Amino acid sequence: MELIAIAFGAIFVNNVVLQQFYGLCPFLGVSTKKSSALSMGMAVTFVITLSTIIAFLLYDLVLVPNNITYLSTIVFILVIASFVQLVEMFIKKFSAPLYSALGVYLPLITTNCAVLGVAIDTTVNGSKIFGVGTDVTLIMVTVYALGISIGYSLVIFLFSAIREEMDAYPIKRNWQGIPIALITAFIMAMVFYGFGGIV
Amino acid sequence: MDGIVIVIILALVVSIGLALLLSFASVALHVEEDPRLQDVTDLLPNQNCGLCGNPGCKAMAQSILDEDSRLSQCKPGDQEMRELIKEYLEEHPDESGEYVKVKM
Amino acid sequence: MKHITIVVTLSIVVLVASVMVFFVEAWTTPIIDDYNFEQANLAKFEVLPLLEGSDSLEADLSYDFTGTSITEVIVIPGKGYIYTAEFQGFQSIITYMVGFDTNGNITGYKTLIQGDTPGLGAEIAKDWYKDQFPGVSINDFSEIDGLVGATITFGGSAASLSKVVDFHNSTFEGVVLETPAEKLARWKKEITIDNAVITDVSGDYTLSGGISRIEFANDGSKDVAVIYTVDFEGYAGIVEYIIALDLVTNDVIGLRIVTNEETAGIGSVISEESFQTQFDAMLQIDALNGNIDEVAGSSAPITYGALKGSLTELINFHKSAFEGEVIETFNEKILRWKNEITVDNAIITDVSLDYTLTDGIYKVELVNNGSTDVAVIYTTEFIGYNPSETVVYFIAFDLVTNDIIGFRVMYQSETPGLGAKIADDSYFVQFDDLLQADALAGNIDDLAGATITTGGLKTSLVDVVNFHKVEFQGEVIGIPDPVEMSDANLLLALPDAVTFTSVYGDYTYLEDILNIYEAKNAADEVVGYIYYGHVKGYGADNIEFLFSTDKVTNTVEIVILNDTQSWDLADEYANYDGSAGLDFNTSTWLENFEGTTLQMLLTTPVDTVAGVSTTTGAMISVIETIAQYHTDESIGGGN
Amino acid sequence: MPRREKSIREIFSNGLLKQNPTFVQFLGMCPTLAVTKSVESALGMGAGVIFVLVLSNIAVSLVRNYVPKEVRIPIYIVIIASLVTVLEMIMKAFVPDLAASLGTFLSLIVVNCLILGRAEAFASKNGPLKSAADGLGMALGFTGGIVLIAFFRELLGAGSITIWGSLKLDLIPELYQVNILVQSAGAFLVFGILVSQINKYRMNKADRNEEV
Repeated sequence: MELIAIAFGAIFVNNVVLQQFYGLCPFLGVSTKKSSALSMGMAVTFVITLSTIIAFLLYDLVLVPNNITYLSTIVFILVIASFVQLVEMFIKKFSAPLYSALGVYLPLITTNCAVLGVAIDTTVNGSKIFGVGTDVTLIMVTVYALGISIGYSLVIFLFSAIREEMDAYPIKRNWQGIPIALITAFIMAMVFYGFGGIV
Repeated sequence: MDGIVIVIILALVVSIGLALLLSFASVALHVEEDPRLQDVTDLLPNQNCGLCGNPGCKAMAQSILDEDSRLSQCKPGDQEMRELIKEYLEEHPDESGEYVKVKM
Repeated sequence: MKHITIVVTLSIVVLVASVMVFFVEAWTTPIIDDYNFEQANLAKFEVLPLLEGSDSLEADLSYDFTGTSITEVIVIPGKGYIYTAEFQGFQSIITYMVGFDTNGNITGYKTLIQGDTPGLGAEIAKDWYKDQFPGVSINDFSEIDGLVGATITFGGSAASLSKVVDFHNSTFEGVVLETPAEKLARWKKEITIDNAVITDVSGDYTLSGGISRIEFANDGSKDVAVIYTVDFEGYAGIVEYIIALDLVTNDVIGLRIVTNEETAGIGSVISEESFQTQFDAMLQIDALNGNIDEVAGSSAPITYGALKGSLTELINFHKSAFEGEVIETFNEKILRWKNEITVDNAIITDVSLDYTLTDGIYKVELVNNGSTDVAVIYTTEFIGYNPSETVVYFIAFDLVTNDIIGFRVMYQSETPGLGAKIADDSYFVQFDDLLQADALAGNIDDLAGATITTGGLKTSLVDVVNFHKVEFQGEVIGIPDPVEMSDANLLLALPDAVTFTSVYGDYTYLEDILNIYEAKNAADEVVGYIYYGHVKGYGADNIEFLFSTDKVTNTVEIVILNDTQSWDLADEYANYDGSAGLDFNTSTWLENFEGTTLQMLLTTPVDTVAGVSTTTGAMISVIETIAQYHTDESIGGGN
Repeated sequence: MPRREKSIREIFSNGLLKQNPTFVQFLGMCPTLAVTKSVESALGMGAGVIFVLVLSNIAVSLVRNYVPKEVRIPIYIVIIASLVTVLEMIMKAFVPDLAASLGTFLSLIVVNCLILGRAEAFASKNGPLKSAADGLGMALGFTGGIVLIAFFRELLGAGSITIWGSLKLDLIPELYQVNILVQSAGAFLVFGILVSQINKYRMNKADRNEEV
């Protein structure tokens, strides 16, 4: 039950894009086509989930016992960046279709603040996500990371579908592109406010 | 003095480990590709912001080589960048001698 | 070589970066700690103004704060306590400090760290909020106002403070935090007497009306009070309460709401102390009648209504269980009523089997006063406005005057406020002394707006009065004299006859038959019988007809005498020549009967005609009745 | 054709206006939207970005010739991350309220695409002085951008501008405040409108230049 609440909160209520403003650049950028939005969603799910697990284990097993949590940011970003780079090389080497569907999105995600944001939120700021005094477990962290990823994928896919539709309509020159996308995101964010009432 | 020892050990373990991993991976997992791809990528801002609609700068470079994207789609890139890429591509044909038609 | 470069470069950079961070950390940590300490101490003076520079502000580390969100407590002997705690606001974790004096009042509140929305959650750090706290009791800070629109942050603040207070009370006030069972035990003593010995006696009673437990409170020598545990269904959920009644005065001593699942702020208000205190020493009659004060400004009619209903049931239970008062069962009430409307201590004997009951009357009872039968009670029913349920009532007649001496409605489901009023005492009164003639004439109150119900009652009364007249006044009712019919018409039915003599007086009266004629020919031989009958057709039209049996040809004949609308219509249909779909095959329907014999009529039913089935059906029914009558009464040999 | 080397002044003003990171390049949008609930937060974030970007540009520029391609990104990121960590500790030590209100986004300066972007696009190709100028210009442009957004959001949403607790301008009575603007969603709206208006200005200007 608790896990369901965590997942629901992560997907809808604290939606990573619309509420927490993580990962906005690719959200606005790679959302002009549904297919690329879908790939982006998958890539983000893969990277966020694995990075968060890695970060949580590093934090719990290395940083906290040695009392060097102030190195969290450096260690996390270094490990995540290297990890993503490795995965990208690996995919590129062994599967061309997978590379074009997923791999090319990976470097973009290295510097996506959602990845580091979720890693930091679930460890250093764990009490903010899971409540003060909660004993945070790996399974909670994984569920949260998955929820965040699903929330990201959901929103970017919906957003790309809207943007594809919008292409058919004339928009004033100065509103084309980013401005109208921002207004659309505004309306979506308002819609997602509704989920706040549920938990 | 314990603190700094731990920090140094950790820094060394992590960095040596990752560096070895990455450097060997770059050899073991090396893939032959159009040399112009890396060059164009390097000319792009490499901010990997995705605002051009392509997933990252490398993908944008590929897209430019494929004549799918316009240089102006790159939001962080300035006029200077666009000119540099155009110049580069005008000077570098592919293996069969064909030139990329650059869309500004 | 290249690998080595990579490893070395990365290592150097990481090493330099880490060491730099390490030294910056070593440099800033004391500053951060100092700053936090400084801030915290500034805040301490603010939240506990009694502090003096000489007081030790060492945090007391000997307490276990698990599950409280408290991060620190400082005890300043004789002056008070300073707590630091944190809670989740809308967008940030909010850390605050609160001071309590030794009398259990809040001395000050200060938000130390917050990162909430300006204008909303961030208002928690503003003066208007914290200025509300000084002087407020730690056990009731409900009057502290939050900010509408920032309920997560301000609600979180109140919830966190509650936890701090719970910790404080359990740690420093010597009040051990009660388990629910302990609280209940304390309450039971509060609403009875101190040191009461509580004994569960539920097993000795048959529990009903939501009562789940009955206990006695004993003062050491005798039982002084009884405590009921009762629940009822409110608006949103179950409410359980305990209530104590004094065993001497039988008044309420006190009440506590134990569980309350009602809507917060609406139905939940009954849990407020101010609501519960009114039950201290409340008169039993007030509890019975639901004379309770509702919490000012609250609108929870369903919750209050359910509570009142539960109290009424409870008091009635108590009355029957402890005051010897018998709460009547339905049958007991009926018996009491029957005594009320006749004589006290009446001996009532059911004599229904001695009579042929008709017209809804289903019970006849004789009332004996010990020596003679003085009255008769009829129980009967009729249909009022509600077509699916009958109204059942009984009515008593004096056996001397044969007037009505009483009336009660046993069961009704008429419209509340309209037809249902016939079950009111005020309506019964008029029957206490009602002349038979008035009942027959329907001289009773028409309830405004419920004339269908009272109309039904009037018809039913006529039936009962007539029944009474026949059975108890020896009156023959409703057997009118035979109705004469002209020979000219009779001839239409039996053309062979010459003389017609009415013989109806020799046979049993039947409502359908107006007269019976014996027909003779010139030789004075009986040639047949003619029944002059009538029947209600469609729309209650009266159709008169002659029905003859010819002794010679052994056949029957029907002649319709009058010309009412329904028969015309039926006749028109009936003359239809019998195309497909109509269930008769001669050219006119009446010819169905022509040439048939009495026996055929009784064994082979004639079909009705679709479209005029009411009229033709009635005709068939009455003719069959007459045919049966003719056989049963053996008129002219029954042939 | 030979390209004229840009002067330091040009590099600086390029980031500040012509290639403004907030409104033209759309870099670092996450903090742009997240910390613009109040002008004070925006200023704090701006200061942080100035600090990190200038120093990271200088550092990257200094090591640029010694970094192997394979570990370029990890190295840049480590440099930035350590600077951010330092910044975080310094802010916690000296401006703790501000550090709390910036929350995770202080740490997330690490992945602010602006910083890594400038490291890759400029500092890795230019000397320390020019890199510093570029960093300062970009960071100031970024600060200006987010302060502008925050100004509108706080003014219209909360009715007042509060800076460092003491400087407070009460401008709009409660009745006329548009609360949604200080909520998360409002950031999109304000940013979208501002971008469209700046686009309009730039396009008009470009049109005029063409006519001339």
